[in-house]
Amino acid sequence: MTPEQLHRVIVTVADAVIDHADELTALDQAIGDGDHGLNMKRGFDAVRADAALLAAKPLPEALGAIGLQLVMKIGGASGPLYGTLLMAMGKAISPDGANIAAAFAGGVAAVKARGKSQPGQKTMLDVLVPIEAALSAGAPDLPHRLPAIAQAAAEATVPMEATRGRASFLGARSIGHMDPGACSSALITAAVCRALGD
Amino acid sequence: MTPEQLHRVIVTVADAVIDHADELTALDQAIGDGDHGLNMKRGFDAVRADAALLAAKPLPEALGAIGLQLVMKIGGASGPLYGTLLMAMGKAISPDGANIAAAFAGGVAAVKARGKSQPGQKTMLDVLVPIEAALSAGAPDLPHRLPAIAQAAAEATVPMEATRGRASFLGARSIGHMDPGACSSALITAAVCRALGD
Amino acid sequence: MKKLMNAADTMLAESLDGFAAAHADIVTLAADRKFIRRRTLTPGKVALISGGGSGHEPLHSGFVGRGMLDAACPGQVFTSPTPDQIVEAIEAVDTGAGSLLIVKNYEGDVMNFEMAAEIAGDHRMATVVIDDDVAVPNSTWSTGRRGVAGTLVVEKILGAAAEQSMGLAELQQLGRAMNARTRSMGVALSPCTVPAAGKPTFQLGDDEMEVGVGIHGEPGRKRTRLEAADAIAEEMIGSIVADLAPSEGRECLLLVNGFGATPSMELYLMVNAARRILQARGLVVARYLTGSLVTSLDMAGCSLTVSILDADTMRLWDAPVKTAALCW
Amino acid sequence: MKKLMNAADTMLAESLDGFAAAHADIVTLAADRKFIRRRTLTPGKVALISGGGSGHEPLHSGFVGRGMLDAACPGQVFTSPTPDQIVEAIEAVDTGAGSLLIVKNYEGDVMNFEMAAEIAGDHRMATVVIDDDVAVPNSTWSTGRRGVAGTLVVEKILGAAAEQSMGLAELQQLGRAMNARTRSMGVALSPCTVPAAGKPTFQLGDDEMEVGVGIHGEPGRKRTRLEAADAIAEEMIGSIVADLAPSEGRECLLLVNGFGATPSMELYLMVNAARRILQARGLVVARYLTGSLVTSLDMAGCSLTVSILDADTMRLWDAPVKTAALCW
Ligand SMILES: Nc1ncnc2c1ncn2[C@@H]1O[C@H](COP(=O)(O)OP(=O)(O)O)[C@@H](O)[C@H]1O
Ligand SMILES: Nc1ncnc2c1ncn2[C@@H]1O[C@H](COP(=O)(O)OP(=O)(O)O)[C@@H](O)[C@H]1O
Ligand SMILES: [Mg+2]
Ligand SMILES: [Mg+2]
Ligand SMILES: [Mg+2]
Ligand SMILES: [Mg+2]
Repeated sequence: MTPEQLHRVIVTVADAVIDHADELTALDQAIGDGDHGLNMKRGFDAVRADAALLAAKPLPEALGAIGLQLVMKIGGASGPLYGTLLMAMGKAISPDGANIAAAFAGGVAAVKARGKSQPGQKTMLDVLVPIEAALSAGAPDLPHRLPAIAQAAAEATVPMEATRGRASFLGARSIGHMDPGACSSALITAAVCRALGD
Repeated sequence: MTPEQLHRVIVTVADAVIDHADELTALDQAIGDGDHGLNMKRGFDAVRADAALLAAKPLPEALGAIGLQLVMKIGGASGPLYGTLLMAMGKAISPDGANIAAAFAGGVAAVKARGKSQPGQKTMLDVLVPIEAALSAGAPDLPHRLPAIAQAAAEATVPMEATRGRASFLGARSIGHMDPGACSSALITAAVCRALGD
Repeated sequence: MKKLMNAADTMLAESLDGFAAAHADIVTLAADRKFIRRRTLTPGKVALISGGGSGHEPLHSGFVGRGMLDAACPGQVFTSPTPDQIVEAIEAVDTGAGSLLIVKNYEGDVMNFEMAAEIAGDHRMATVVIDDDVAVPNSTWSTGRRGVAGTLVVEKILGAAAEQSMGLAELQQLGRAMNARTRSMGVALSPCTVPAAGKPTFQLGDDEMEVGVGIHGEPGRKRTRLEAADAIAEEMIGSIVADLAPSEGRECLLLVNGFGATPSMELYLMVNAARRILQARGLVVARYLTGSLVTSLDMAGCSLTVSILDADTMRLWDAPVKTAALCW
Repeated sequence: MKKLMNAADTMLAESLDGFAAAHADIVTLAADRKFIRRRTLTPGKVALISGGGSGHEPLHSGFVGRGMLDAACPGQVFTSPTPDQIVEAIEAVDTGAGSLLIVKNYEGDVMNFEMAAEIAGDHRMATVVIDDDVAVPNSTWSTGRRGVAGTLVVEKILGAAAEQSMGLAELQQLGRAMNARTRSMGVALSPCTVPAAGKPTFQLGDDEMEVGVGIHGEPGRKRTRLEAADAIAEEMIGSIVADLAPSEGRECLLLVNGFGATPSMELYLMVNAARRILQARGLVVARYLTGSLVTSLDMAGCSLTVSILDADTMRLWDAPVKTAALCW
């Protein structure tokens, strides 16, 4: 990945999160504490401000730095989780990004460990795990198919009953709403693919 | 005045105050603290409960006892003022009530002293003083004319700017509302006349 | 109306019972709930007695205890207590050195305390009337200004002085002097609802505030669009300082008081705004007090109070106090 | 949204600055407002550190001081603090005896404190997680219960024990035991509004209440018509006591906590209701605490907390405390 490509990815993802912050907050108001969009925006505002510096780093360092930035800015549940995802990916990825599938799998494993969670619990993992599977399976048109996979996975959280995260406090009342973290994961996936596809 | 008459006066006045409590409270919400009806109702509930006992006393004692009852139950500004009015009247009145005009004048003087107030300040005195004047002037059909005098006097408080009582805190903003105490005085006047006229 | 209550006419009684149970180490509630008094009196000390309408809690019952009041008479909601309450309180807590009655300047309060003093005529008594609210113009030919949150400042300082054996006449003098050096002003963001009335005392639009509001929800100077906290603080401090006219470099106490429905985060934000404005005007904020201490039922908003302190009153302010609502 | 504020993104900072100025005798605010710490540390004492999202004031910053916390890390509104805040707090207040991290059971808080502990690995540390809210069913396969007002009880008791030189492992054990003996439940009469969101987190009808609400305005067990205070207290105490299953005649602490917009009169009315219900169930209410102490911004409503106390924990509860919000 060239620094230009990385820069485009960072900016596209940050803009997507920032633009959809209200939507994420609204989802979190329904089954959480109404701050997911605010949290993500705070994190990605900081990342976007540093985009040039971050993109200039080698890919492993860049991912680690973005992860740390997210941890230190987001707070809440999503900060440590997205931060852990990226920091773990940064540790595993090769400078050319060729082992993205393995690195992403490493990131998802780290998220599971950090969150003591599994797919099926109505969290971001319900999007991250299907993406991990698609990346492992591989396919030439993956960047075009991933957004739909992620979106379908996010939508699949609607009928779930949450057993992790704040929505779990609602029990059965969490059914019928999309998980905010699943939504942000799908959003970020789409933005990454868009930036790489351009 | 017979005990039956006195009983009828007490009950008619108490019922009038109790029935119009919401109206008095609404007036006090506009330019005071919204409790005049509640206060008056609390006082007259107590008086009404004791009506039989009170009516059995000679007139001077009865007025004094009603006044004390009002002082100890109403609180606020209206408690000491109506209480003082009746207690002073009780001290001055003859058992047959023949000197009602003089006794009432004594009561009004006591109210002025207690309230450090004068007519023209948008208070109950703006009703009590015209009644005092009408009583002093005397006339055979007074019980029929007094309610209209009192009502007109209460309405005359609408354009006044208050300089005493809570409404004075509003300055010019007190203009345009009837004074709650003036309204209750007119109400009580009408009830007394009604009871005596029956 | 949304309140944690059973019925409007038992609300005050139930709340007083809860208060007395919760603070049984400090206070006792008299028969018929006529007054709240210190559990233990100090013989020979002047008794400090206050009271007023309920709905301003913790004022006054929360300020009964060592270093502050000896008794507080709770009236009905927003209604002065009746003379019998005050007389019985005087009789219960006057240990021989006399009683100082601390009264907020509302005619209801003033007249009921006056009637009580007439009835309890064989006790030595003196009265201090508090009128710290600059939202209302001062004058001698009218009711004058309202007594609001500054009452707490005067009660604290007098409480400490009484504890240090100051006599009745001196206390009255100190109370009047403290009142003269204390000014407040309030702003409401939402109205309050008297339980028995069942509906709000006034109406405010979604973007409006009432500037100069009283602690009974009395309308204030004006109703305007809700402004930024800095602008609100500027207007309130401006009015207070104009009235106090303190000389440059004077030390003062800043009391930021919530009206009942104002969260702590907003009160401390106002502390920050007010202290910067006071400093810019050459005053030294030497002491702070922040909290919902002189409230107006469930009204949202706050008042700012500034008291000029000298070395003596600063010492009295700092003297220990142990009541349900104030402790240091 | 009606708040005393200048701008949503400076609100927390301004409020923290006001708090630090007002309580400069007790606390200092660290650079970049990362944490609030005691002005003076006690060398050799285990450091007690808590923190969490802001909007619950005075929790936790108001509980920093002698007899309670050494540091508190304020996150953004309703958002856990970040690991750097916690790491810097540990480094600032650990005087060698180690640090006890008191964390409310929200995954955000748990994970951020966990990451902090990983980063500050060279310090001795232990963690106590508070999960006292009976409105949420307990279980090991899910997030489990929320930490709410009971946090303050655990912080007070641990604070006293740490002051009396209890060691890190023992404190952790005591904290866990205290948490197991502490249960809470809340009810909301109105929603709260996160400043940055600008609109209420949930909607309630004019005659509705949310039973079992969380301190972030999280929906609770059910939404029903607003009931009388006695019925509300009965339901809350019923749930608490069913879960605690205390033996007859046990002594307990009753904490009646306002959520931010609840007037004192209503809180004490709830004290009165809850104490009668507890007594009827054979519990002895030996200690009371009443106030808006673990809040949810401008939410109206309250929570009830019951903690079973034995002779030791009673002594620790009674031990002196001097913080901005608690003092005895
Ligand atoms: N244990 C967990 N494992 C995986 N994801 C989680 C976990 N807990 C929370 N999440 C995710 O985090 C999202 C909430 O993030 P956010 O609102 O920013 O934090 P908070 O819940 O602390 O307010 C949830 O929608 C969910 O997707
Ligand atoms: N100084 C006074 N002199 C005469 N009447 C007064 C005075 N102060 C108040 N009032 C009367 O009392 C009425 C208010 O009574 P109420 O609402 O019961 O008491 P409060 O003002 O203490 O709430 C006013 O409307 C006015 O008529
Ligand atoms: Mg959230
Ligand atoms: Mg009134
Ligand atoms: Mg009144
Ligand atoms: Mg959150």
